[in-house]
Amino acid sequence: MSAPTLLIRDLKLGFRSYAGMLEVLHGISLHIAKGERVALVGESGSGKSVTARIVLGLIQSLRSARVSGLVEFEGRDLAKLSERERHALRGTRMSMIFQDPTSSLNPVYTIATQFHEVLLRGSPGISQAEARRRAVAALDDVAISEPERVLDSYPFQLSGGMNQRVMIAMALANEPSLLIADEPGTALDVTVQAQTLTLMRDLTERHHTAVLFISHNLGVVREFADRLYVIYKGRIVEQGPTAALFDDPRHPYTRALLQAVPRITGGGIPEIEDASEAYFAPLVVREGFGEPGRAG
Amino acid sequence: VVAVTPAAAETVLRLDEVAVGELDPGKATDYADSILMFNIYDTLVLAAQGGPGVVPHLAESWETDGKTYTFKLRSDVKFQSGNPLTAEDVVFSLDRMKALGQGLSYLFANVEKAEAVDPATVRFTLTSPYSPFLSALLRLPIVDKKLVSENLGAGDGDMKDWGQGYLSTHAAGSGAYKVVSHNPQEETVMARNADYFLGVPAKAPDTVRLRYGLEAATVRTLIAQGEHDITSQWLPPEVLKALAAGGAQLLVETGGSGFYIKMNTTRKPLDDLNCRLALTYAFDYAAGVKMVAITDEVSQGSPASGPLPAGMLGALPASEAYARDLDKAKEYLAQCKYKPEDFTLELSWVGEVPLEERYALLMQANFTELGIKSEVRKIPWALFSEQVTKPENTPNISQVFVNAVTGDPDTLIYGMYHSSAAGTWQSPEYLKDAKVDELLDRGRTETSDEQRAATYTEAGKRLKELAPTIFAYDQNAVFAASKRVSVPALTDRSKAFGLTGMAFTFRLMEMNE
Amino acid sequence: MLPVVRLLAKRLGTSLIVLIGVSMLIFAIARVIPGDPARIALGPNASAEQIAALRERLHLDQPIVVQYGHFLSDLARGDLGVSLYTNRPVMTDIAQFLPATLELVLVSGLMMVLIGLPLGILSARYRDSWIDNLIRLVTLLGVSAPAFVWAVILMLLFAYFLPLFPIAGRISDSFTIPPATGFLLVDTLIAGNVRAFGNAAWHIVLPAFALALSGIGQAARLVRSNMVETYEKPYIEMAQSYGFPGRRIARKYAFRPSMIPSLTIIGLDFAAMLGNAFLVEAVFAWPGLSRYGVAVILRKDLNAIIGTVLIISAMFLIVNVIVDLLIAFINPRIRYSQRAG
Amino acid sequence: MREPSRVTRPLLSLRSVSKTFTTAGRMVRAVDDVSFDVAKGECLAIVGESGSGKSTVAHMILGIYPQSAGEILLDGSLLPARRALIHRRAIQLVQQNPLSSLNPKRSIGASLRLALDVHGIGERSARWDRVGQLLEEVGLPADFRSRAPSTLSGGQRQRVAIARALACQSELVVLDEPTSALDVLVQARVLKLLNELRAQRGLTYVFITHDLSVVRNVATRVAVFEKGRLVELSPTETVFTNPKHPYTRRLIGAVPVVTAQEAELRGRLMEKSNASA
Amino acid sequence: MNRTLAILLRNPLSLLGLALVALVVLSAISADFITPFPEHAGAVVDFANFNKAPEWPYIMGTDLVGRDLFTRIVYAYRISLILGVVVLAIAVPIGVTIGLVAGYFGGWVEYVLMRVTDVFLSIPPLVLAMSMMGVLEPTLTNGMIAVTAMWWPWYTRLVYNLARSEKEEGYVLAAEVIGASKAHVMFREILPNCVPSILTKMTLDLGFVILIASSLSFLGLGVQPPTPDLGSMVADGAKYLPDSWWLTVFPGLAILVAVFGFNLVGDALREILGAEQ
Ligand SMILES: Nc1ncnc2c1ncn2[C@@H]1O[C@H](COP(=O)(O)OP(=O)(O)OP(=O)(O)O)[C@@H](O)[C@H]1O
Ligand SMILES: Nc1ncnc2c1ncn2[C@@H]1O[C@H](COP(=O)(O)OP(=O)(O)OP(=O)(O)O)[C@@H](O)[C@H]1O
Ligand SMILES: [Mg+2]
Ligand SMILES: [Mg+2]
Repeated sequence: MSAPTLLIRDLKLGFRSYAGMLEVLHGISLHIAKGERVALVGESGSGKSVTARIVLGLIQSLRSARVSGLVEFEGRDLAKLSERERHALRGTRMSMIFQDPTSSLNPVYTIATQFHEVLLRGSPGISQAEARRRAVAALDDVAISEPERVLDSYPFQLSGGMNQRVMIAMALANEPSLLIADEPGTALDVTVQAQTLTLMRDLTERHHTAVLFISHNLGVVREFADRLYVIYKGRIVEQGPTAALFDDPRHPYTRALLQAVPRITGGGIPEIEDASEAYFAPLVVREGFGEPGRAG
Repeated sequence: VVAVTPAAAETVLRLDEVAVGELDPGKATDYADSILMFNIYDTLVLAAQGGPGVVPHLAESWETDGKTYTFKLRSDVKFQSGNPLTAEDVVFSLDRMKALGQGLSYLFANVEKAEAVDPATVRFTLTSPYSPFLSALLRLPIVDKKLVSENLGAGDGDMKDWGQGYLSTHAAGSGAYKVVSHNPQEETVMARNADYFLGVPAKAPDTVRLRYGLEAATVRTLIAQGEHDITSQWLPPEVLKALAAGGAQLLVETGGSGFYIKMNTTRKPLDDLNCRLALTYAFDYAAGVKMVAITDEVSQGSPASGPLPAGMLGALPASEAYARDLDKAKEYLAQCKYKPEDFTLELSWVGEVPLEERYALLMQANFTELGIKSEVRKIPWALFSEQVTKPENTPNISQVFVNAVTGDPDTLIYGMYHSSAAGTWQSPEYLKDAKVDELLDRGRTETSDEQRAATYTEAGKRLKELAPTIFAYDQNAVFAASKRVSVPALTDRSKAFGLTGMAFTFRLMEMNE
Repeated sequence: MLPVVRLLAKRLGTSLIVLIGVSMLIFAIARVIPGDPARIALGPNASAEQIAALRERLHLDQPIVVQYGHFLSDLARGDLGVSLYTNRPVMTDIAQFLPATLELVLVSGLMMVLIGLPLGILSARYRDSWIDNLIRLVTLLGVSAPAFVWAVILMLLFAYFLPLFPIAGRISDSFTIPPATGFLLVDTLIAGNVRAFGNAAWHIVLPAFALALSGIGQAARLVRSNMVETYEKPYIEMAQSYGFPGRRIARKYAFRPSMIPSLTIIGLDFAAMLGNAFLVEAVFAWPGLSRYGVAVILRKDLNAIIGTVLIISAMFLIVNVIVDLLIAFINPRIRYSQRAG
Repeated sequence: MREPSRVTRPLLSLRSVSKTFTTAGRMVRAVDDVSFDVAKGECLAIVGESGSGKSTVAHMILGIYPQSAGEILLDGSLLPARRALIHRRAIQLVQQNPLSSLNPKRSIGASLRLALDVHGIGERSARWDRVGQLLEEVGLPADFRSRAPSTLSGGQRQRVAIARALACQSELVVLDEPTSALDVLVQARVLKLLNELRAQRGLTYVFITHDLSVVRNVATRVAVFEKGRLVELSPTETVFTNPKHPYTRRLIGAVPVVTAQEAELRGRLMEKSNASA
Repeated sequence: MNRTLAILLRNPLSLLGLALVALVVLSAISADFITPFPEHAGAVVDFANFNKAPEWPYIMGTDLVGRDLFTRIVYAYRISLILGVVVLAIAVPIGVTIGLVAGYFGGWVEYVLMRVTDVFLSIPPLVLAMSMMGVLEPTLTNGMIAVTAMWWPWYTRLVYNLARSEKEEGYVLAAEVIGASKAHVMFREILPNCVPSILTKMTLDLGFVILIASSLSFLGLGVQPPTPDLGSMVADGAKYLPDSWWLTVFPGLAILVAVFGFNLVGDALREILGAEQ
């Protein structure tokens, strides 16, 4: 079996600050196989976004950050790659979708300009006309009905849902093998968010893209991911296939999390602790779903 | 081998003045204006060189009975426009001066009328005998009537604006230099008038650039770099010193003006004669003169003997100059009806003349030794000339430089001390003294120079008794100049004019290149 | 582009209102405070009748509101009265002196943009590095002394001790350039005299740099801080996640949006040069409007004061309108917005 | 679920209320001819997608800006456009964003005390103690009084905001998305607290949210807004068993769910909607 | 406090700024003790020692009437600081109040106030102060009035912008809903949130007021002799360049040092208080 698209082992992250070292990640491990959709769930501030940014190599360049542990992309240790090689992966082999589509697109350039820029990453020297042609096709893919008009628009002239689709189209334009989605669409309407998820699901399935899907919304995760990791204050507390984990949460934190979600079937609001010692209980590993390279 | 004559190399004289030169001759008052006027326009008479008095110029000769003056004009004079200069133009020039009522027009207040007897004869009729009239004519530049009439701007009456708009930027004279360009903030460029009726000597500069408003430091450097020729007289002594040390020549003009420290005689405490005398003796004259000394020989000031600078008609002998005498000062102060602890003197100085600040500080220090408190106030000129119009607003002590605009003592001290002239920048003393008035009036009507000299000497003595003014020093205008230029009128006593500014007659200067 | 036209119209309208306000303010300042312009105009030796006559001619004997009315009607005819300083119509003076000031200010503005902005970008891109610290130190020094101190220091260093640059004026005497636009840098080119152009350029370097120094500092500091802020924006992270090169991100992705908040203030700084030019022109004997302004203020030359201040604030307002348009050009949100402003 | 008693007079009534905003010549009809009653003691949920006019209704109820048309009655009497102090006291608000709803530069206590001071509630000297009590009522220690908002977590801040709404002792509280900025665990705690307070004090809520699963668990009735119009107003049970309006069904269909039963319920409703379409 | 210190220590520039400001302020305060010739701050002439290049005991040389330049510079700091403090003490409250009112009230109040502010802003500061000083008598008091007249609008503008954005914050809405008075909302709720920005601007401005005041005196419109003033020293000294360079260079550097110090501190403050421009 080939190497997983993404492999993270014992990743630690700390930020230096005037108050001393602030440990954010306490050694997390996860992996994503080719074409797999994996979710990372946890409360706000638990370290989801920083994990994603480490994968992209954005944190490493911060002077205040201290990163240790292994991050392998398609079998290559990112730490061993030169800055140049790491750079070359971004936007080509891996790309990212952000939470708020409208503020993630540059406000002063048209979609066409930005799309061109993105395509240049995958196909250096691509002409404007060719880029436009490909952009139109990509926008068609994400079910945008008037791609030409959208291309000539500025982000603020489009609805959040449209921008979201543009972002997805851009992220997939260079056919990356890893797509990171950091809470995509939580800034949008419920209905738009639902459409976005369906769309992303279809597209990644079609392109066999591996996805790291970050969210704090368990409902969304359940609809999207094959497998999920639950993270609590910088530690992975439980992982496993989506259905299994939702049916049979084993870690106290996962259980609390699931319980706390109000049900549309009713049943009132349960009494749950929002913080508890029990949540620091050790990682729950399911049989057959251990991290590669580790016993299990 | 024929020596290569610099036919192509035209000579340029560059000089500067602090104030902007006023081109309109009817409005000319200050030094810069005078320089322009004396070169662009001609007058009926010229100041004599090497002594007081006037000599013929446009006028070949004249006759007078004290009240009427009849002048015979030269017939070979043409304006720069090509129009001939006639008696009509003289009449026009006087009328214009009086109609504008600006500048030095007050000099002609008692001229009843001027008439052209024939094209070459002009007659002035005065309301009363006025002996300084001839020297006043030094301030009546003759304007090209025809040219001005062709260029009248909007205005009421026959003569509309009397050509004010035109003459503020154009010349209409007969002088040895023509105006090439005039930018009030930069310079006036003049070029020699080849058709000048007296001819312009070859050594005189071809082009003259009169620059305005240069900073002292700038002038200093330009001279040092050989890019400037004559400085203004307003440079601080230190700068002149530096220039002289750097090899510049020093040009000196004496006898026309003085530096006066004026006391407001209407307000406490200087309405008391003893108090004024106390200050007169407390002032450190020697330090004052030393402050403006430039070299051992040359100074911007020399000890004053009284109101009239040495060399002027009726000036007191140098032996009568004041010196500091603290004991005397204390004596007078003791007799003063005010006690030093009861008042604070305002020592004003005009913001445009930084040198005055030092004198204010000197006085402050001097007076402190008598136990007199004082505060120094800097006043911009505009505000100063406004304040002095009311005795109650006039500072206790003001400092002014005054010059005799025609070279005649009358034009220096009448305006300062005659009671009818009180309340101008020249007369912030508000002196009211019958005897002084009488003497000054007499000086105007007497015709013989001896009589007049005696009268003015007496006036000087009386003024020293009354002590309205601390006669700080006789002012010498000192100019630093490059070696490229010779100005005989400023270096050779026998060629010096009895009128300040006339030394800057460019045609009499020589370029040494 | 209709919204831009509407924006322009609206801005010009507001500017006009402000300009009228300025005229009232400056008129009031000039007239209400004691001091008799007629006396100053006529000089120290004028008689009381002459003064009274002039007062009447200048409407000074009438209530201030009436005077203001006269002023406005004269202004409408392009008549700002006669300067007591130069004895010429104030309009003539302004027409003659404004180009020199504008030339100086424009060259300074150019320096501010060409030096200040790159410094700011560099500083933001390498923030907290030694480059950043050095640039911050230097730019802060730049804003820490008034233009006249810089003028004096530069003159001392580069004109006196090291005579590399001329110390006064706009061009050497030896050149006679027929006036066309009043901008010597332009007129010399029109005249086809390259040496004269070089000479004029050589004259403008020091004064323009002295004037520009604080603007350069301000611009760099402003661009830096706004860019640092922009660097926190999600779209920068997005650009980074696509692996665009750092230089490109700085120049294209971070700089341009960060100019939107910066421009207003840079515009103000640029316009402030009109005011600061007063000091520099005085030091370098630059025959501009600002130097004229100082001269007329010291002489209480009311017409000229009012005229100069009005022109300067009109320039100021024009600069701001231009800045607004520039912002609209950079910021599509304004360009396409239904609600202008 | 208590049925609202129809015999008593409604606490709050909106009669044909509309709101039109005009921005630079463009008219936005944010709320269009909306009428509903809120009975004493009930929790009326207002749901709808973004921009459907939910907040605008809340703001009009609170008198932050006046309605363009229609009238609002509190306890049977007309509420004027310019609210007097008593009106202000009668209706309180809990906002969505707990971060911005507390002044970062004032202590928790000062923010709470403002309500007491403005309405002259209690003795001046006793107010500080009252602030402590209020905090305790929402499950926070009294000594949080002197803390700055930035030292509190989101959930704690939202409790403070609730305490502030309680301080005026008003009967009607408008909650504009009070939990949407919170984590699920914290959200559960806050919702629990709100439920308890309503029961204990007989409060009446107008509860604005876009989260239908929350609605299901707290509301007695649901008002569904679409583009400024009230498209459905039914008891909560009815909405989730038999939604009438297709838009309501669409909303329910978009809810992400975590359990199989939920998925089943959602599927059922979606089928209906497809069938009716 | 910890954080403040950490930021200060982390950045050597801030430390330098603090040191410079402390140096300037302390020397101004203790001028009587640290200067060799305290009497030279007043009307003293010593023609025996005039125009001397720097040499002991005149470490910065003497001026044209023989006064010690170092002494005069230290005393000039005193005047500059007093001037700066007085101007800001008057201008800031005026500007802030107008800005708050305009920003918070909006509507025609905003329009009128901001147009008036624009009028003052559109005349470059120096021009405005100069034209006022041109017609007023040049005294320290009038200088302060003129500088104050041109200074308040900048605070109006700053606070106006801040107030307009703070007005949208939830805590303002919360206070309004409770029924707090407009004055309370402006001065107790909004103002504290503007304070960091105002404070930062004030430190920066202290430097700029010194600059403007010295620019005015450079033009001969300011403090009266013999009171020492940095701007006039530079201006007067400039006439004697390059020979008596110390007359301009030292006062010029003195301005630079003081303003630089204040600007560094302002920068540090901006970082500490997290205030944006
Ligand atoms: N550049 C940084 N410097 C210092 N601390 C940081 C930095 N970036 C993130 N952190 C801290 O790391 C922790 C994890 O942040 P992260 O953004 O990964 O959280 P998250 O799980 O994505 O939360 P959310 O759901 O709110 O997005 C937080 O406590 C955050 O404050
Ligand atoms: N002050 C205002 N000026 C102009 N338009 C406004 C204003 N407030 C709201 N609107 C408009 O009114 C409509 C309804 O807005 P409202 O805030 O009530 O929606 P909402 O249902 O609360 O949405 P969300 O879920 O995003 O909070 C929107 O189109 C909005 O743009
Ligand atoms: Mg995150
Ligand atoms: Mg809302």
